[in-house]
Amino acid sequence: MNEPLLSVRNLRVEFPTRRGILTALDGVSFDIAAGEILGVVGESGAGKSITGAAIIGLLEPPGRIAGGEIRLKGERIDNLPADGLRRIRGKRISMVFQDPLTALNPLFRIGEQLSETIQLHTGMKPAAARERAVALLTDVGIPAASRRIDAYPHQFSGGMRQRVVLALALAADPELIIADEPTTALDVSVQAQIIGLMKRLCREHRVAIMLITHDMGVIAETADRVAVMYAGRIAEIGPARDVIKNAHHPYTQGLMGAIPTLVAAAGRLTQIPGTMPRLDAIPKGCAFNPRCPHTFARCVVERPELLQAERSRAACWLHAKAAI
Amino acid sequence: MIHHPMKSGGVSHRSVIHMRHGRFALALSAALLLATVAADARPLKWARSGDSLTLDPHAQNEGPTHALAHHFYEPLIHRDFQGKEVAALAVSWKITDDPAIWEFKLRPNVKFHNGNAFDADDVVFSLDRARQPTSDMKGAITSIESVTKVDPLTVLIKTRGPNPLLPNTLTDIFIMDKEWSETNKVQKPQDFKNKEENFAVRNANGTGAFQLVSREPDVKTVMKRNDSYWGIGQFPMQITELTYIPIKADATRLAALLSGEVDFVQDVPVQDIERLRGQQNLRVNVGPENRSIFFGMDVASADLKTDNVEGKNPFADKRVRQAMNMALNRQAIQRVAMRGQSLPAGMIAPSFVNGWSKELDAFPAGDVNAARKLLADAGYPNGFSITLHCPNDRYVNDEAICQAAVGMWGQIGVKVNLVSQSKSIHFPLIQKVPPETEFYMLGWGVPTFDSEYVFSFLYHSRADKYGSWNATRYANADADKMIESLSSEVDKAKRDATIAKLWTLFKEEVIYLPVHHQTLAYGMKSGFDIPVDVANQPKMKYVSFKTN
Amino acid sequence: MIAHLVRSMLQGALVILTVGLIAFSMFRFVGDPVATLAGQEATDADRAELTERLGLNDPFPVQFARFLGHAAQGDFGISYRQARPVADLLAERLPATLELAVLSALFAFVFGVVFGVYAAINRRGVVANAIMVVSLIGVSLPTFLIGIGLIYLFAVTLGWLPSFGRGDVVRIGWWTTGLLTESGRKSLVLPVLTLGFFQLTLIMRLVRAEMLETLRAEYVRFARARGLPERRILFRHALRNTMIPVITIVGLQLGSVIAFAIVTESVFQWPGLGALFVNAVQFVDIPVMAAYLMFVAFVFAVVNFMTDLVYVTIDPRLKS
Amino acid sequence: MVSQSGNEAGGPAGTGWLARAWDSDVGYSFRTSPVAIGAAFVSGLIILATVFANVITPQNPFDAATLNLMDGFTPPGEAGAGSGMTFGLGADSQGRDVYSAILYGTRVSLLIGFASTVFSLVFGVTLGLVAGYVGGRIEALIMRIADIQLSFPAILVALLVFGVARGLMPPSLHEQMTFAVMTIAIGLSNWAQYARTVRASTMVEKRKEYVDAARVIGLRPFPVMIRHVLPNVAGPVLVIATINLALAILEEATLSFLGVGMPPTQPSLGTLIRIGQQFLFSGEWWILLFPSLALVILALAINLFGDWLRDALNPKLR
Amino acid sequence: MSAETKDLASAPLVRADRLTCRFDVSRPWLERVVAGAPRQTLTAVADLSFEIARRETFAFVGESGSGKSTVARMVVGLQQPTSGDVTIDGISMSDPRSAAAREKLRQRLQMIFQDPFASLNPRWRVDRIVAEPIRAFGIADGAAAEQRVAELLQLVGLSRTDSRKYPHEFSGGQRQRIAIARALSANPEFIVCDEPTSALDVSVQAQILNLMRDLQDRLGLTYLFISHNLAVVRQMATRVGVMYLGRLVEVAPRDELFARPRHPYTRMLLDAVPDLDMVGRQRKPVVGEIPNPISPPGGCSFHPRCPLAFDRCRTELPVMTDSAGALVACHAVADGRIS
Repeated sequence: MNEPLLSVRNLRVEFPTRRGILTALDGVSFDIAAGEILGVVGESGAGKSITGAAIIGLLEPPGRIAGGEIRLKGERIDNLPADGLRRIRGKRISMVFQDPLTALNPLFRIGEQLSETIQLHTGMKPAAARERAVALLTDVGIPAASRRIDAYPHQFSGGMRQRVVLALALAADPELIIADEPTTALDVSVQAQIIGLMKRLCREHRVAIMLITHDMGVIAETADRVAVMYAGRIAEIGPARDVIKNAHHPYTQGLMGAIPTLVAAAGRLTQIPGTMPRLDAIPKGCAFNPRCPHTFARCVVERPELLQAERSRAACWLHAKAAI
Repeated sequence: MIHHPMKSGGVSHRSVIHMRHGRFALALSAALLLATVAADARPLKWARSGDSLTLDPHAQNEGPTHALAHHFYEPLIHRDFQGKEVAALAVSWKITDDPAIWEFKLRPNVKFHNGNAFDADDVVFSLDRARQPTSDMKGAITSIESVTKVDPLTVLIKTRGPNPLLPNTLTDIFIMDKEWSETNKVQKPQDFKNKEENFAVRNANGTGAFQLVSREPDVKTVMKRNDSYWGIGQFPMQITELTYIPIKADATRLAALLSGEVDFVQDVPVQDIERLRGQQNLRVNVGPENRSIFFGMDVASADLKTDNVEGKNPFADKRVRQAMNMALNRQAIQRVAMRGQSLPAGMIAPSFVNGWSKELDAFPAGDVNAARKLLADAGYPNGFSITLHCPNDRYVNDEAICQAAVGMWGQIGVKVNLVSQSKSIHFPLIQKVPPETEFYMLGWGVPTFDSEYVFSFLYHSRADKYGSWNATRYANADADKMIESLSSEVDKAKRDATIAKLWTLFKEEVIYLPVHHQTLAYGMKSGFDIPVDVANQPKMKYVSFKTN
Repeated sequence: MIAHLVRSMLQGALVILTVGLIAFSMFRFVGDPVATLAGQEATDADRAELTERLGLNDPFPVQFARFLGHAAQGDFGISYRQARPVADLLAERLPATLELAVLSALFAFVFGVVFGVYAAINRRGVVANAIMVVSLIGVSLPTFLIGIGLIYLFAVTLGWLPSFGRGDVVRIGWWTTGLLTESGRKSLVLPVLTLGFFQLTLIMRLVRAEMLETLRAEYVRFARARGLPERRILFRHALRNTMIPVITIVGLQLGSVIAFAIVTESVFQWPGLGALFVNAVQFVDIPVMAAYLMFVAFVFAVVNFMTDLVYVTIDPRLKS
Repeated sequence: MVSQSGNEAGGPAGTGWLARAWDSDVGYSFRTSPVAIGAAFVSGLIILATVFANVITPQNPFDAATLNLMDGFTPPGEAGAGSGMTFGLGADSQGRDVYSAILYGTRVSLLIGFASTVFSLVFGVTLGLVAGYVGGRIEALIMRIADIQLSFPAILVALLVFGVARGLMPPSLHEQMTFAVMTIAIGLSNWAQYARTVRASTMVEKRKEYVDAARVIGLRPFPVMIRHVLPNVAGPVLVIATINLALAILEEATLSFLGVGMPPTQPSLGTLIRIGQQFLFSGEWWILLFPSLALVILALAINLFGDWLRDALNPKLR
Repeated sequence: MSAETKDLASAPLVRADRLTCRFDVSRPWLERVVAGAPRQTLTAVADLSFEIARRETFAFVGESGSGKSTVARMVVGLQQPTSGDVTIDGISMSDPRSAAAREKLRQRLQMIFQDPFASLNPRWRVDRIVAEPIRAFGIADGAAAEQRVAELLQLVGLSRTDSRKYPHEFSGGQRQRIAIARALSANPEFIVCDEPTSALDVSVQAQILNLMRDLQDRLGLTYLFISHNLAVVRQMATRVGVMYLGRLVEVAPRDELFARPRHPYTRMLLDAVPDLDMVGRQRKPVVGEIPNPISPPGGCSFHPRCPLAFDRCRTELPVMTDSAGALVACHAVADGRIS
């Protein structure tokens, strides 16, 4: 197997607060292959966005990487100096945020923001950068790009703005795009367009996407593989179809049952009792054990590693039995 | 409008000056000596707390206004630092055979700043101008009936009845150029009260020792030496350029002197005199001013509004007034509030005023117990309360004096509520008819150097021409008659006897509570030695500087 | 955009009108103009005649309109105290105040922005915290104490700078300036520092707060995510966005520097409008108070309009 | 986000409000900020000292009868020439104990500060609430007036109110009315800030659904404003009030310094400084220095506290 | 009498008649004058009529800007309709003559909001929040109110000790439970739910949706349910109305709508929903975005995005017509060009 594009090993992120150190991410490991779309799902507070921010080196202070390593094509990037990390950002790893309304600087023309990024990472001359900017805008589906390039962000609609943001993310032909809830702020019909666009871009540009979302539906449509996060840990990771249709972790199972769909019987929804623990009160052992219908002694004392379960891997002792 | 308390023109046909500080005389003679040597010349920056109100010489009868005007314009007769009359534009004057007519011989070869020659026409014009309805000086020369030219250098002034004091009244009546006035349409003085403005308000064309260069009201007025002044050779005239700068804040004014930005400060705050004296390069001259500070109270009304006594006026009882007088510890005020810069007083006239005597100026020592007893005798064993009105921007430390006095009266049980405010609000309370104050502070200068001036304004019952500053409601028909008799009395001995009698009466009655005679302090660079002018109108042509 | 500017102008006009109404009401109802003008000796007939001549019998709106008409021509009547046309008084003192105010504003703005940006970028740094503490002391020190302190230090103790007034001024037309002479420039230093210090602390704190706000904006994060150098993010992206609210408020501040000059002018005996106003308040010289008020309103309107002009050129959202 | 979950960590339920406040984020921020503790301590100390001024001072400086003029200008730590009592911080020109005068003067300054702050707070918050909640023309009118007011610096407005009040009142009343006039003058010059802030917060709050929830059950606008909106705009109001208190004290001092404030018989700190300034050059430094220090320390303590409060109540800054 | 009562019982609880709501979104007067722009109005809701039967859950679904929340606000009286009227149990929500009756009606009517962080007053304790309607309607006071609050909290799955806490001490789902408790405190029979779960995580959403259904069964509630999430609507509703740009385009019983969507917009919406069953599949892209509601296209406002649009659609507004168990406003359906 060739080397993954991105490799995250035992990533640990901490937030020192007045009530002690909160561990936002604990032992998170996963890979992303080149050109692959990895969906990262989980409920709010599960640590999805922090994972993304940690990879690109934009953790909000006082958050800090406290352990583990992140490698981009085998090269460690989690301990790079600020400037080294900056050179990777935008050039090799880009990021797309949830709200296209606030992600663009309102005082600069679209073209200026694009050219700025292109020139910075490619060293192109302004004229060439502008040409490339127009091409990028056309590529992400902005009609009359050569004219619209001189418009300001407020002159675009929400969907168009998210396209511009995508164009910006693509400006330097990155290898990986971290898309943090890119469709959440959009309407369903526009959401579908952006999902389609991202899939196409991933294919055509050979760019890997780490798609962070809480919407299983979006993952189902887009991702090749899915990582399900719970309380700062990965509960289950595997091919999208397996995770969705044949979940191995009780949490994933509960989650899937809780999602109302357009086809299943509209009876009572499966219900996971309780709520996700706060970061200052993560239970010992398996973080999910107080809510899990299958909890047994080991779950309360020992934390499960990701264990192979068919084609997926799940952090659940239920699958350890199989291994033994 | 408030004139008299601010007026500081001091006139004396007697020139009774007590030289308290011998070195003034020395300095002056030294200055005169130096003048003849005609040493080098230099500019002088002169700071004072307030500005002149107008340059129109007849529009305002006010001390600081006259002080500045004396540098551009000249009267027929003016006074030197000691208050001695000196011939200015007149060289001699005498009463003619008609005792109601004076003859003035004018100074020849005098030119106005614009080059016009000075002659009798200008005098006639100016004296007429000063008597116009809009003039503020008309009150000072009401006795003049007419002025006529005899020849270019002689004028006759006819008075309403004999007036031996006429020259004394002319010392602040400035002579303007008739032709210039007509050209610039300023034949009438500026009507200050009705907010008029004319050419003469911002421009000046006199015969004075200094010529106006520029003027920014409340900012500065720049003058240069008049090199064709008639008095060159007679006066030191060493100031080449004179800049007059009003600086209101005490500290800033002092800072300006300390940092050398100004050369001369006309009103040094008393508390800073010592510090200035300690400065190597600075000099402070102090001297008495022709002004006394006192409290007045309503001695006649049946009831007072601001007291807490129902249906009675405590001040109507002489014992109360005596008690108040006794409670006033004048020495303490002099020592602490005035830092020694005052002369505690028993009468409202400084020593150089005709009628002054050591006995009259004596005052009771502060005696709280005696005062308490007097109050108890009068039926106020627990005192009473009353409101005192006080100015806070007119006299030296006026507010502090009032505060101190309030404390002293408090010690005998009289609770005084102090209301201190600007002179522009304070004086109308006194001048209004009927007065709007029952207890107040006032200061009085005696420009004629004669007690009559004090009596007619402060003691005569309020009537027509008299008693306009008497807010005590004191009315004594006999005394009124005696006061009125003074103006027509030609026999000096008889007149002085009347004055003495009046002073004794008023002192006995304790109509006012005199505090002290005010002292002035001038601060300057040690290169200068400008003595205190009794009228507080220093004339810079007299100033020279030493080259030590 | 034009609409924006027209609105700004109308707003200015509204301010002037409102302040005019206050000024006029003061003129008309505070202190009796007839009593003040007629003097104590006037007879009832004199008063009636004066009342008629001054138009005080006309309906209020007519009087107000006339007042505004006169004000527009620079006629504010005669000072009760100085007996000179108020307009002359204002014109005479205008250069002093404007020179002081503009220089202070410039001083406050330049240093305020520099320190503010610095304090925002190095939020937890020692120097930044020191700046913030100094700024708080600055806010807690009344202007007059600063003035007194500076005078004591620089004028009295060290004798480097003059303690009062404008020094020598050069007259250019009706304008007088202290910038062309050495003593004039020296005289400006302490008042400008005194007046500017308070404004500086205000602007600095404002810039810091706005900068911090901007630095939390999503587009700054996005700019970082695009790998833009920190300098570029701070000084191109963040600073420009920071300046929009800052300019608005600084614009308002600059307008009020003129009025803030009141205290400074009193301490330094600066021959400006503020000192004139303080005197007018003490002597209840209503025409001067009214005129000064109108003047400040006018300055406010003008500065506000210019601020909007700058604003419009910076913010593209206002252009469409 | 993680940082938010920190906020959710509430203290134990059912304890007293003090314990809860102590345990809250603001309380924590207070406990860990030496500056805030120091500022609160100093402010509290000064306020306590002024409240008990008549107990802990050797003299009542407002009672002229107890002053001995001969004590005037006694330097710090020396015995007065008149009464023989020792003046820790010296005596002023009237023989007034500077220490007593500072405490009584601070009392006056604080009283005017508090009174005017309450005045502008009530005035501004009411107008701001009405403007924000009612909207429309009333809002436009109130906010335009606030804009105009804000474009005129407080000191100018205060001077103006002062001048107008003097013009309207008979001169004999000036002295008695000074306290009220000062309070109103300073109060009127500061209300607009409250109105602006409260309006902005009200507009945010009134769009929140808890207001809708109250309206659904038929509550009238007034109770909604008072019960629901007002408590939720209290935070910023508190910050402004704290900083305004310092500002009002400084404003009072400035007015008194300019000679339009408290009379010297009932001196506030500003009046004391004005009096003391006369002795700046004469060597009696204590008359100026100590009241100035008192003023600056008081204002600084309140400002520091307000500054901390502003940061503590602003969740974005954490 | 009994016959009438029976009539009333079978009559719809809520009836909306030609509801229209317009907002003036014109730029300020001056800017209009300078730019020569006309007054602009946003028609949030146009000519909307529907009925809700007792004990049913009627849902409105649509994208943002479709006006569904405005409908909810008009139904509870938070927003006055520009024209048209809502009558609840025969009482008009806007007729001034029924003011007194409306005050009584308020007690029978409640609302649950979208954002559980904003819908609870952060300065109030839970007991005060929950008891507010009880006190406002004078139902109970003092200990009785306390007792009622405790019951309600237990009813929605919270503990009675929670009543002394403040909202910030709860998670989003718990807060929404508190909001439900408040809505139930005055024993309403009709509750308007405006996106009650869209701010919640899926697992919590399931809890809340289940709770709401349980409560409906136990208390015989009638819901008006607003959501943009078709799956949630399908989970909750008995009948569904689809809104587009302020108008109803289709009303149908739940199963009918999801099994056989008629209106092209309904179809497009259903197609666009990312669904768990779509794993790995490619879908046909949706075209266009929602037009600016200030200047909606003439005729059928969906025509620019409609694959079936023809000339009539551009000029003529389609009316609601019955189409085999569903009401649809579409020319193509009316003309029988699609089934």
